[in-house]
Amino acid sequence: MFGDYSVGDLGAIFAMQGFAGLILFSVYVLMALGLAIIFGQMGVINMAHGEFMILGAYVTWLTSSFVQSYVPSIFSGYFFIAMALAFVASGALGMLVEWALIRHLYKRPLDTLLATWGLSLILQQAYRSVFGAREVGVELPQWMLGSQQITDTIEVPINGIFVMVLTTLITVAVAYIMYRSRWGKQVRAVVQNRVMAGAVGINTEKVDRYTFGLGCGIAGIAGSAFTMIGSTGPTAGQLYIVDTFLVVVFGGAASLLGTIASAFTISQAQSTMEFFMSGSMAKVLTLLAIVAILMVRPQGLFALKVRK
Amino acid sequence: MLIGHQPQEFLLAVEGLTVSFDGFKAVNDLSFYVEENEIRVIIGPNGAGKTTVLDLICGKTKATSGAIQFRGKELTKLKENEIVQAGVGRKFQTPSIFDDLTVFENLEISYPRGRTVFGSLAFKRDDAVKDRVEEVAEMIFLKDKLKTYASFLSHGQKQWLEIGMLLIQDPDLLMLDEPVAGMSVSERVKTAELLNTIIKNRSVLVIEHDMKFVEDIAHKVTVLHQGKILSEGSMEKVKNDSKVIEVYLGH
Amino acid sequence: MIINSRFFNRSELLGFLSLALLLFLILPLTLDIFRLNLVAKYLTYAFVAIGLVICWGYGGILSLGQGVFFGLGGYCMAMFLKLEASSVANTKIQSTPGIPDFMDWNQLTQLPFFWKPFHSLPFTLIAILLVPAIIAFIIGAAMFKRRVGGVYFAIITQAIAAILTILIVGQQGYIGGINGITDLRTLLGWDIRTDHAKFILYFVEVILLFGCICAAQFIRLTKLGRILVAMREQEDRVRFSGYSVANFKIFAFCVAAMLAAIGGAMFTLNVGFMSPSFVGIVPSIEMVIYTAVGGRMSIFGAVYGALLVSFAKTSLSESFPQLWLFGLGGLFIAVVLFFPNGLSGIWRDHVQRHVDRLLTLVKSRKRWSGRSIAVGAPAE
Amino acid sequence: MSDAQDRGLSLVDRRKLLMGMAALPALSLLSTPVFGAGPPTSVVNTTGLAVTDTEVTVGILHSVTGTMAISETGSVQAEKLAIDQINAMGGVLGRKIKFVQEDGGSDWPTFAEKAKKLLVNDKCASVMGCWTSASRKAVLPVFEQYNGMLYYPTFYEGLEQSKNVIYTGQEATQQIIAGLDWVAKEKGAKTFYLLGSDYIWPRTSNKIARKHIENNMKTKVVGEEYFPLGHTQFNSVINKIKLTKPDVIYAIIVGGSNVAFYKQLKAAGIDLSKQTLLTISVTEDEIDGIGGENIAGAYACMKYFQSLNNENNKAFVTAFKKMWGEKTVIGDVTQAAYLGPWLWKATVEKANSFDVDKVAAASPGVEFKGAPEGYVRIHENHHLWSKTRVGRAKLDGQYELIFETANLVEPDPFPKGYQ
Repeated sequence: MFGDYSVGDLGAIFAMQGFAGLILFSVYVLMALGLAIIFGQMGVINMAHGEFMILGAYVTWLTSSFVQSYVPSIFSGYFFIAMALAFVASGALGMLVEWALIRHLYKRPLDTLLATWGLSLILQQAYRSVFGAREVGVELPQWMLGSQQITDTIEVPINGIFVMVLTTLITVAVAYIMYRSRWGKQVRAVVQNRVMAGAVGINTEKVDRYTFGLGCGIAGIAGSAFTMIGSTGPTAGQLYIVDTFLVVVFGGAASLLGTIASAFTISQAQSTMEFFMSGSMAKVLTLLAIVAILMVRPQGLFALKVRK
Repeated sequence: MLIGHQPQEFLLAVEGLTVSFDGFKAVNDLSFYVEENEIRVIIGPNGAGKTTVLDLICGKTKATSGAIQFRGKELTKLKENEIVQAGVGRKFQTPSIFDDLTVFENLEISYPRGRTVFGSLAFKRDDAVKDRVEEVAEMIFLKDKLKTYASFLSHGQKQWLEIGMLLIQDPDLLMLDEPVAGMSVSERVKTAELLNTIIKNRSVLVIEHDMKFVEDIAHKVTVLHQGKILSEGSMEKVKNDSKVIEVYLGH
Repeated sequence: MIINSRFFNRSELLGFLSLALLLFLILPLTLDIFRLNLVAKYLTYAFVAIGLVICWGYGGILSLGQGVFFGLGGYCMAMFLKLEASSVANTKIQSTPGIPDFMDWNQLTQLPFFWKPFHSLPFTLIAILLVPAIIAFIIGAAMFKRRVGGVYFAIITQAIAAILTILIVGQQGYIGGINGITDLRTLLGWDIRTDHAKFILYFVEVILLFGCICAAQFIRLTKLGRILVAMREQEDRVRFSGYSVANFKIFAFCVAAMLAAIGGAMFTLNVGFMSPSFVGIVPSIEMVIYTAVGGRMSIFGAVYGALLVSFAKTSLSESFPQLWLFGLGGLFIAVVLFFPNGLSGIWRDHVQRHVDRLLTLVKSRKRWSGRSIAVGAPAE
Repeated sequence: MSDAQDRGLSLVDRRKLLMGMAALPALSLLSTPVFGAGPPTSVVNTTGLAVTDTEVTVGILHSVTGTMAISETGSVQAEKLAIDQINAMGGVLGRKIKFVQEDGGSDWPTFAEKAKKLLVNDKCASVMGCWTSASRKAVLPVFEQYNGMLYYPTFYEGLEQSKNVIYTGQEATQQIIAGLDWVAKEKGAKTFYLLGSDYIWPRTSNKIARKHIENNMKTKVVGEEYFPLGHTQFNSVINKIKLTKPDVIYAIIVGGSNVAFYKQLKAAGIDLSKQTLLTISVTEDEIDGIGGENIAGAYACMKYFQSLNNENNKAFVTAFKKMWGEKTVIGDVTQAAYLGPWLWKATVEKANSFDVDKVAAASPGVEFKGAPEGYVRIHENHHLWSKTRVGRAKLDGQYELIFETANLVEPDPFPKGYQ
């Protein structure tokens, strides 16, 4: 297929394909970060993760409609407000869900899966009743559309760059919160020994609630960002759930670094294969490879060898 | 291998055993030998690697290097259930029994027959099984509790039940991890009595802190410290070892 | 194994008899054939639910990929029926007569090799059981030997369900794509679409269901059943009692897979087609929900759960199409939060006492002192 | 904010509105009609359908829940509008149309089950319904077995023909061939890149397109790709498109994937005013979700656009918006769904009977002059003769008509040379 093209053309295409892989990587990281916190740190299987993302997307849509109608002057920057609101909305809903549902189920991880699946059905129908069954189109400010010309032949989509930057910022923030801040220490203490953490004066309930809220809030930001590249509809969240779980599990559940490494591996594998074969087959092969590797190495890419 | 020139006189030969967890050597180049019908007690301060040694022998933890020979079989290459079938029984520190099954069923599961999938499907609760279960139940003071669900037993009774489950396996090497920990005084007396009956005619490896108890039963004592053997020999000898006094008995 | 008083304890006997009464007499006598056929469809999920009781309730292995096995069983059956429906006489208008219509539309000019054995009914029947069992064995052997369990197993089985769906949808020439295998007509020349046939198929299915109930009960009562319970609680203790835990898990998973496949095959017969929409993640999770609602520890509970949830789904979606997802979602949450043992738990905790007292009054017989979780048979 | 509330409210109010509509003739063509003046029931209903002297029951069978609810909502709305309008004009053979609505729940066996219920329990004289091919395939044996009449609105892959189904949308060749010919003539297109969601309709349509491109137009297909339903990452294929530089991107992507595809296409700097893109899967409904700014300039090939400038269509759009709100948009399938009740009415009146056999036999040749898309007629093969049109997407989410075939295109569900 490459016979008719000049070296320069091919180079440009490969460079752009590399960017495509990086964008996919950012998308995966953004999807999986919230889940990595909730699943990795708390052991809760949140099947409604996709619905928390879609909540963020709807909040973005509401913000864009509101800004357009009432304060069109700030439209070019509304997206940042929308992301903040999405974080708050999804995070608040997450904390509510933790309080009402999850906290009763910490000892039964498989049951969280069933309960959150029920939750996801309820949220989907709620979105459908409130926002309608059709997809909503989120209008973006002009500067976020189109692409950036890097050389004569290489163009990179601006929304892709935006997602990459956003992912980097959020990852750094999460890493800081989890590994540097006092609160992160408390979270990890609770993860390792709940009783002991409680005994040394950590309010474990509060830590749980905020951790879950943080994970859901990040899902909200992800959903908000995805309005740039994907669709916003009541059932769009379901599209993400399997991919997201696989990224987290493949990375080794308890490790943030693992999640990032796994997102990188999967995205590169998929975008490379997509280039050489049909999208459908690429997807099947990627999933199969992940499952096969997980069968050989169930602990995922990164796992600490601990004394059991 | 080193084992090559060892005659078959030892039941268990541990040689050069090392396990490291991310660089931390919980057990470091450990070697010791247990004879037939010997009762060996392992003592040592917390974190000395005592439980890890039992974990390594029974296959719960995989060794980084070294060899464990049991009746000429290399245990490090076997799976846990194969190690059990080879004749090694293990009691855990916390009672590990099946709460949702009755005492009878708990003991029956340990009965050494029908251990494969289809064997267990075809397993019949015949008189031999019933007799043996009742016999063991009597030894562990639970004869009148056969139909009780294990979750209703007291802590001490659970410990006895687990010992009974080992007994019914009839292992050649019995490994006990703190068998009297957390027991009331009266239970402790009864347990000592029980242990004294069951350790006959087999080799036993015990971890215990209760010195009185150790002195009562031990043929030989191994003192572990930081994954290595600090001292080994009779209780008398170990007690007078200055290194041991320093790290363990002294405080 | 003969059914004697020890095979079912009293409450199970009650469950058995009432279920038999319901399925053999009450429903066939009171429902028209349309509704009865719906019941037959619901009952196909009961097979899956019984399998999940063995594998999840007893063995503690939550599979979110039962749709895969349901689908495999259903597709095996559908392939046989489709070949029969695609006789040369029936498919004269095609460019290649004698092959299924969807192959013709996709320019296949001969039957793919893996379809050929499905001309034979005995082969099909064996394949319905064996294909899912083999796949379950491979998955199980790979995962359980490496001690992958719990959450990880659930997620990986879920991924397998997703993979199979994408594969089937993408292979429309070979397996019918998203439309599935449709327009199935006859079984060995017997028209399965008539009301009469639906009636007979219903009874065949119910008899098969009771066969599976008895098989599951048999497994439960053997030492294997007790080992599964033991394993769920103290996996290590079972291992250190000399059992290969992985083998037992593989067995439970294979049994569940085969039961799901029987359900799938019956689904194809009763509904008249099979499509990838029963293979994916959503139906797989729904199957788990049936079991959870009925009671993951109770074989009869699972059957009732499958019946009730499916019935609720149909009737709610008929009367309140906008609301039924709220109802269904709320049901899942309620069951998990408040009734972890499902309907059978409610029955046991709130109703059985009264029934027992009633029965004791009638027959003053020594009562078996039960414990709160009805596991295993009374020890002798 | 107010935007969202409008939508939320409008959903709640729709039912009320609908009830009101029955009393208030939408078109005010007649004063309140009196029902019961038609021929006696014993004559027009010999097979025990749900027909009384004053009423006739029909079924509406679409998904209002699940993933397909997005697409099927418009069809339900159009069918209800048509029924209201027919009732306002005096109904069918003097009988008022009553409808029973069932939810297919985006689940194919549920469709089969509900179809059976509509035919066996409710004895519906006809059913307007289904959207996806899979749901139609699932209900087809039911309609054949219980001898029902289905009016199916979606453009689809063809390869099917049934006595019991009237296909009011276009089959693949009608939709594809005229569009390809137009793009070859108008744009001088020589190379095509075919894209699709991975299921039967896009695959079959692309197959027909490929045959036409290669055998009849003697031009070239430079790539053909399929993506799982719901796929959201298209950057790789966009790079492949950049590499192969096709004259035409031929896209048959459906559902949520559409939104992702066009947004990413735009972001990748592919300017649809320069790069020709022809789609057969994006109606005005889908543009609502994609956003006009992301797809402006793309060409769509189908039989109807909301912007069609004729009297029928203007009246239809006005009535539709009056009933369902100003913001609703009308796509090709919605219009085809609107034809269902009208064609059925015309056929029943031609046959002077509600009996399915007579309706099926009378169908060929039935015309509907009031169709928003213009004149349509039922072919022998139960598909519609219709024009094929090419429209260009504008920023406001509407298509402007660029081209239409001079004559009605004959439906050919089993096209020779394309299989």
